[in-house]
Amino acid sequence: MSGAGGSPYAPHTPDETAEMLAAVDADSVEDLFDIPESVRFTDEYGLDARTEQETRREVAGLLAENDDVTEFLGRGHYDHYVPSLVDTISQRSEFITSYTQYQPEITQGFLQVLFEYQSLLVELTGLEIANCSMYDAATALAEAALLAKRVRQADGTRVLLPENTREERVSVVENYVSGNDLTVETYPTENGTVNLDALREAVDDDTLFVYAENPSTEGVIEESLHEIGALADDHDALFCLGSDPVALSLLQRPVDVGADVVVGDAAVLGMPTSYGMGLGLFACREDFLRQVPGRLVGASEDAAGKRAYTLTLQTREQHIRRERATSNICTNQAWVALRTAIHAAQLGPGGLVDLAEQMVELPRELAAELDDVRGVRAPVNDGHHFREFVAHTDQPAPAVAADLEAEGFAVHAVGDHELQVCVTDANEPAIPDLVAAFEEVA
Amino acid sequence: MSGAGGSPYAPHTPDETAEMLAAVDADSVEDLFDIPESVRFTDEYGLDARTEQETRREVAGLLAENDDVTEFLGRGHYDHYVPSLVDTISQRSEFITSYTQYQPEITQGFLQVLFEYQSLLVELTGLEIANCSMYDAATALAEAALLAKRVRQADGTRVLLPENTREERVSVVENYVSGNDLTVETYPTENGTVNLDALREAVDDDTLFVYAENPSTEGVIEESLHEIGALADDHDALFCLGSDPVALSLLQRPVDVGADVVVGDAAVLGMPTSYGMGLGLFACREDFLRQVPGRLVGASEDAAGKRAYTLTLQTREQHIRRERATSNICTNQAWVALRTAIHAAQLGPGGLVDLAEQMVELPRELAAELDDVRGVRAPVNDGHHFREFVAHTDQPAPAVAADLEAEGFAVHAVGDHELQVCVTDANEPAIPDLVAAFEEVA
Amino acid sequence: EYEPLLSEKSTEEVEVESSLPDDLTRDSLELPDLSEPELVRHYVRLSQQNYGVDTGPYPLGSCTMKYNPKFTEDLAARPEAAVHPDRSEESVQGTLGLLHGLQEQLKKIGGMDAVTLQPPAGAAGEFAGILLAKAYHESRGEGAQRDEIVIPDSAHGTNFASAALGGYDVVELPSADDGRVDLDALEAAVGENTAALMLTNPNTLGLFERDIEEIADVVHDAGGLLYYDGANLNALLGRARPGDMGFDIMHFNVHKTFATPHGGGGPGAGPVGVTDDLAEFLPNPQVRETDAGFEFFEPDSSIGKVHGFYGNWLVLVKAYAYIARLGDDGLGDAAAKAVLNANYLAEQVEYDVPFEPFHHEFVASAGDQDAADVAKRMLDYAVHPPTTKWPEIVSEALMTEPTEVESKRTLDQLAAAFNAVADESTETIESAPERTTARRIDQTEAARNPRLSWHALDN
Amino acid sequence: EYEPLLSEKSTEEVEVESSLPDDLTRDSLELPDLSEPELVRHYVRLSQQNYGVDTGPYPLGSCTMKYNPKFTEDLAARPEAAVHPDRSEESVQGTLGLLHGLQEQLKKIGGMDAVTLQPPAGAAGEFAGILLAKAYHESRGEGAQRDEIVIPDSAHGTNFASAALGGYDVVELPSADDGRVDLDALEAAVGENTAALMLTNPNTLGLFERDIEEIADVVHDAGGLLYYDGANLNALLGRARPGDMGFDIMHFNVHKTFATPHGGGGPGAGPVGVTDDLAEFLPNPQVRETDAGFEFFEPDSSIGKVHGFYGNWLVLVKAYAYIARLGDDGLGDAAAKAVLNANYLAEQVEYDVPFEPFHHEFVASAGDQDAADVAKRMLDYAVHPPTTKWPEIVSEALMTEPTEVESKRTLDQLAAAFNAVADESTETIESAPERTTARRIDQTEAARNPRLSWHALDN
Repeated sequence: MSGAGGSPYAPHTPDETAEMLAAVDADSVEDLFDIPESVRFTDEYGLDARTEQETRREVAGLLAENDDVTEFLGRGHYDHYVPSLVDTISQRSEFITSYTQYQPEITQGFLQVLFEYQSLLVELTGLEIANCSMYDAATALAEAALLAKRVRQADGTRVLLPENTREERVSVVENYVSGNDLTVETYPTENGTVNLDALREAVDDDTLFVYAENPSTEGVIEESLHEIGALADDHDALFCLGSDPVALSLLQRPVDVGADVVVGDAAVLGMPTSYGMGLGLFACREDFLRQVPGRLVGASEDAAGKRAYTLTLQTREQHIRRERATSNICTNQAWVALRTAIHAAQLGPGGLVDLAEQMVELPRELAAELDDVRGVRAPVNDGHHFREFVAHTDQPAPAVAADLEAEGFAVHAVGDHELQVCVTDANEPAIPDLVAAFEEVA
Repeated sequence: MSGAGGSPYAPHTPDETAEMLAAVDADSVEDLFDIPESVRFTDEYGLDARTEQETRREVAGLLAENDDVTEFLGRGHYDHYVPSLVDTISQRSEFITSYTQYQPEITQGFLQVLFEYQSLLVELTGLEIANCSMYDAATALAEAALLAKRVRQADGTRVLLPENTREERVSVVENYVSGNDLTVETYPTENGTVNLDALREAVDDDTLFVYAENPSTEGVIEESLHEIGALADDHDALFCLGSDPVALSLLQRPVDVGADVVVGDAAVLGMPTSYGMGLGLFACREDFLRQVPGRLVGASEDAAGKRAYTLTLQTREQHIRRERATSNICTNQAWVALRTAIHAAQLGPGGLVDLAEQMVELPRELAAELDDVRGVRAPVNDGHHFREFVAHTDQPAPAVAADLEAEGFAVHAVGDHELQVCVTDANEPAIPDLVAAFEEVA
Repeated sequence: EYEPLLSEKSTEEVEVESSLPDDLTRDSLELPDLSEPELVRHYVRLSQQNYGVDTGPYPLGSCTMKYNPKFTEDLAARPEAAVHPDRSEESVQGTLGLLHGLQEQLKKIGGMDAVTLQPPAGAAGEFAGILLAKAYHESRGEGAQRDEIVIPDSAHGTNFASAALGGYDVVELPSADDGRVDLDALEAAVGENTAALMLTNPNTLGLFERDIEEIADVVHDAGGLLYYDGANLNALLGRARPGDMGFDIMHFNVHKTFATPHGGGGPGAGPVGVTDDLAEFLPNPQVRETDAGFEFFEPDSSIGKVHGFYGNWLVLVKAYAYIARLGDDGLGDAAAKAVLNANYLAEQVEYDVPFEPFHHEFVASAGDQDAADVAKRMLDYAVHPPTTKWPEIVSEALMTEPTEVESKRTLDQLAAAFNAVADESTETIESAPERTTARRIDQTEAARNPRLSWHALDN
Repeated sequence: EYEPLLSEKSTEEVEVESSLPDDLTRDSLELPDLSEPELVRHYVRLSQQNYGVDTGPYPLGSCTMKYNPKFTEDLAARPEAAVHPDRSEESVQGTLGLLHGLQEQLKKIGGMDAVTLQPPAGAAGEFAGILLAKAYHESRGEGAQRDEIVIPDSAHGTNFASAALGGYDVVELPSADDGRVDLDALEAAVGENTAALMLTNPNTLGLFERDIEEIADVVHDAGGLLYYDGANLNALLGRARPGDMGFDIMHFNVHKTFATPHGGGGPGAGPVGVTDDLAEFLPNPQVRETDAGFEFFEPDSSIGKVHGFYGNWLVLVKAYAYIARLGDDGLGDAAAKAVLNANYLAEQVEYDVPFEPFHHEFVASAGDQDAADVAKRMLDYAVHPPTTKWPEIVSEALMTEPTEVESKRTLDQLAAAFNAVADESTETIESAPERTTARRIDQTEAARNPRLSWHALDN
């Protein structure tokens, strides 16, 4: 334990500091700072130092101010049980304390896992290319719109999103395209999914990009993907599908419905609920290879002829192409991608399909149970659901949600009389208690 | 994810199982069991299988039945803050999933850490030999008594322990020496420490082994160690000192007071309170080398002339010497020793001394505060304390302890009107609340 | 030699059966199917083929590869931290309290008036800053007019890309002979079209922009804003604050300055600080403290969102804990030791270091050697090499940042590696590395024939 | 090549200053003084020089090196599990409930009537069992008379040492030609002096003692008790129970059968099961369930304590969780696959396996080769070798237990390693290993000149 009174993580003993100062011919460390007096900071931040023990206690105490509530929340951020080995492996020093793999000869381990992650997404989407992460679903969607701008031959300025897209995502897309003379518009949805007639009317030759989700933000499985894809194709617009690795394990393959790009939050595998911290899934058709944003890991050979992995096509990236890069992204979500890859590998193909099927059955069952509660009707939307559904409450929904929270359950109030409820393997054991709470308060 | 319906950790696919059965010329796995029908178990245990998620939830739920109580408990099991890096390192697969180092060429890592642990104890005790663990303080003490039997030239049958030794430890020693015609007796203590006059009377030439503790079970620092050592020496008895790595960082060096053996619980560093799970510290004089129980790691060289470590002097051990072994121990507490070594290294010599000094100051301060509480007198014993002290309560102590527990604090009731209170860096922040609770209930 | 257990060879195809109608589901899924014991071995072995800060020195210039304290991981893993972003504000007071606390810490450290924690990385922070500058100018009716961002040629690539993403034209500013901003060139470059100047200080050569006050005046006089790229903030902790130098907007790289782990390339976080003038434009939402507790609010003229939720929450937890642990003393000492280490190491290294006085990093020149080859050869000495061939102002640049966590002994080892390579022949360094798990990897082949998934390997 | 950062060379001596009188304190303390970043690198590098189940196959016969599930570590690390042993029974109902649950699980698996969890290791379990046998005979007035424990020559060394620790004379029982207990020899060995027969079943050759019922009759008829060494219980899960075979006392090795990690040599746990006749002697305390919850009680004629508190609690947590996870199906399948794996591997290995039908492990003979050299050479093929030169009934024994967690592919790799070595020359294997971090280590020098601490290295 060195560094008393200074950084606990600087190993210098006083003797060593003196020796090093002598070596650089300085009397004091301050002599090494070439900062004009006029901008020198001579005050203190007013931040007290703490021991590790004190810091742990204090921060843990702060976090403990969060109420212990069972979450039936979804709408773009989901909780599945994360097996322990994901923590064990991802916390290994060699993974978590490494940097971007600019020296592939000594970072084959991480590169190979990222290659596994890309391969997982390629299999799930049927598209040929997946990058090794964007920040989250919202920024991945925004990057997809920008990709459309780069790859589309003809002009086109309209970015179309379904009207039930979370407003936060719409805002992110608007910000990302704001420098590119694109406009973001929403098109009508119905019954939780795309209103195909309305979309048909909305799409024109100025349409650059059509986005749809499967399942939708309201948890409904989209049944018109082929038609949406064809519609976009007819107008030479990119068809971007929003989904996630669990849903993609069961639902129609994006490539089969004409999707050009797939985005979403891949952290539904690998991470517990993390207040929205995600993993931007980004996969696309091979044609767009040179225009893909973000990092790509490729297979190659080393000088001994052995299989080896490396970051590749880096000339697309900011550190080389600067203002002509395909994106400004540098630090991404690599470690989350590693966790996602491990979680998916732990489930295996059979486990993924089983988990996804459970996500079809659980909302079906819970909706039926809630439908039996006086004052509740569920699901509001027709069709098949995935993880979540909207329920109607005779009482005002915000009041019901508040009462449920007082009982220890969190649900979304999404309308005056609409709640949205999300059920997965993570909160499933609490279903009986939730139903009982509904009976109490609804 | 393989093994559905069987062991989740057996990787065999049905195809592989079939292939392997064919290779061994068996129709079914059952054919490989050569168990007579008459002793075949054809029933079921009645144990349901669970998923990892279900098991975690269930076991975590069971553990959560433990009340959240702030412990001011000691008497042989102590809690110090364990830095996070201890968990990070000790949970590394290569350490925790390895076996005893019978192949030193591929287990240099663990061997080196055990060598560090031995070296720590050698420095702390001043004795030349430390083994790489016994189970706990009680079995280490028992093994010390058996060592005395082996190394003593003349006969001698009496094992003397201070009367304030925990009765559990006395019982363990009695069991361990029961096959060796030794008798275990206790000698009087006074003021929490050795009653030297009484000990002088108790010791005779039939005395094989004299044990004393520093600090004592009552938390008092022993001031007569030299005299006790001389007394044992005069009668050719072994002097065994009980202590722990934190106390030894500050208090008199065992070698300087004539101790022949040092025992204790070394897990005061490295482990949180673990319901008594410990780490038997065992150090002794070089003379006893060939009679030491347990494993020893020694330095040597490999074929390339490089420093290398290996288990050594294994001819003392059960797997080679069988009934003439120095102990029956095989599996020991190696991983706990690793944690202890890491924790000690994290503190460094300065940190160890500082922590130990804190263990002198905290009970002094807390005793003074409790002494100010009406109906409480503390400390009962004179002298200096380490971590803990006995307090007198005017009310019956068991009732006071029960009332304190209801307030969320655990202390020992050690007599009709005596409580024992242990304070360390781990519970220090709760001192004001404890004092307030005392004011409430005492 | 590890033959990966998990690979394109270990896939199994499973048929998809579902209660859904067939036309809503896929037919099959083909992925590796390994047992947990096999998986653990696979990943443990892979990890052993990966270099991290915990295995050795990592002096990548501009990357600030510090030791990552382990206790912050424990805090981020606490179950209380695992909350959904749509929880009611009342029920996540701990989360909001921590976010507010980090905002306050960063305000003090940056000398800024307000901070947003939403950007999930440094480049995202830059982009948020660009959007803030744009909103500011638009609010003054100068949005269309101010369509240029000025950036020194030595700046990080993200600066250029972020400006472009915001729709700005980039005006590149050539460095002066001393490696710093050329004031005359700056005067010439800025004007009524200037939205902002983006500046790293100390710059990527490790040099403090001594003329920072004049620079600020020039930019401000022209009506532009001054943006601080926080990549090199580690050098200034306790000694100077961007806010005091005249910067209007800045981002922090918590994975650099505040030791949240880089995780193989992320996640990081790129909080952005601004002066009062710009606070009204900050992303939605901000956290504030009221008598009733912590709450979100939307800044009056918010630019909206730059992340779907609240950024990389778990990374922010670690940053908060790190700052709380170090405090004034620790942070100030971190900068001191980082600068001392860079100076000491440079002194031991035989390669020429053309620009000084540098601070936390220095850029040596490999001279006649190819810097990339030098780096590859350094791998053979079991250390991570510096950043190479950048900034271009130094030929065959070796951009070296040891950070404060390296001991003198380790710095001596690093210097020995530099110096050993300096004496080696072109043939030797061109064929390096020889002692690593993988030998030199063919980048050209990887790019010419991109194989980006198992599916591509099957063919 | 890692030169350890922490070693005898990195010590610093600090003077001890204290508020205590000088004569109560030591003068100084000299130990390594490294910063946390240096320590972490030191231990990460050391760990990379260590082989574990998570890095490769570990077919050590009689050691049952299974995969250790990671979730059990998380459970043992829960703060609720960190309790002091002197907590009131009412306030640790979770702990008592778990202990009770594990007792019940083990009773079912062993076919026993009562179980103590106190012994902290297998050998400690044996010793507890010896004490129980002694208490039993003493209660019948035969304590002095029955002063012998009969043990087959192929038994684990701990059996002999534990019996001796209990003060018993050991009567060694030679094996019959088929590798099992020789019934005639047994009849001759047991009698009125016999306290117990200690038996491993399947024995260390992997053979099931088919005559177990006759064995039990012989021992019981002589007034002795039958002790089951649980080291090889993994072979019998779901298929046979010691209690059903006539055993009176048994121990479990949870670090073998129930996959709690070996941790480089411990901690393990050695719970002991007994029949009703012996339950009154069990160590103090036992846990029982009442209407009011769980409580401790002292068995009527308890032998007292074999551990200072309640044994290795955190290990017991992991064992309980493992059993709960697997249940009947998983446990039964574990035995099935363990036996299949041993049989399959033996079939692939060219070395002769003289005794069969074996179950979860087999003992091959290295023939003309030295088994210890064979093991060293196997290290060069990146696998862990089997246990060597034991049991002595097989010359140059290679005692091999792959456990159920190895895949066919790994078994094939293991077999390839065996077979490669089988074909190699004496010179080659005597100079092995060549490809490991350390080359062959000089054991003789280590024992002749014991250097057991840094202090010894200074000299």
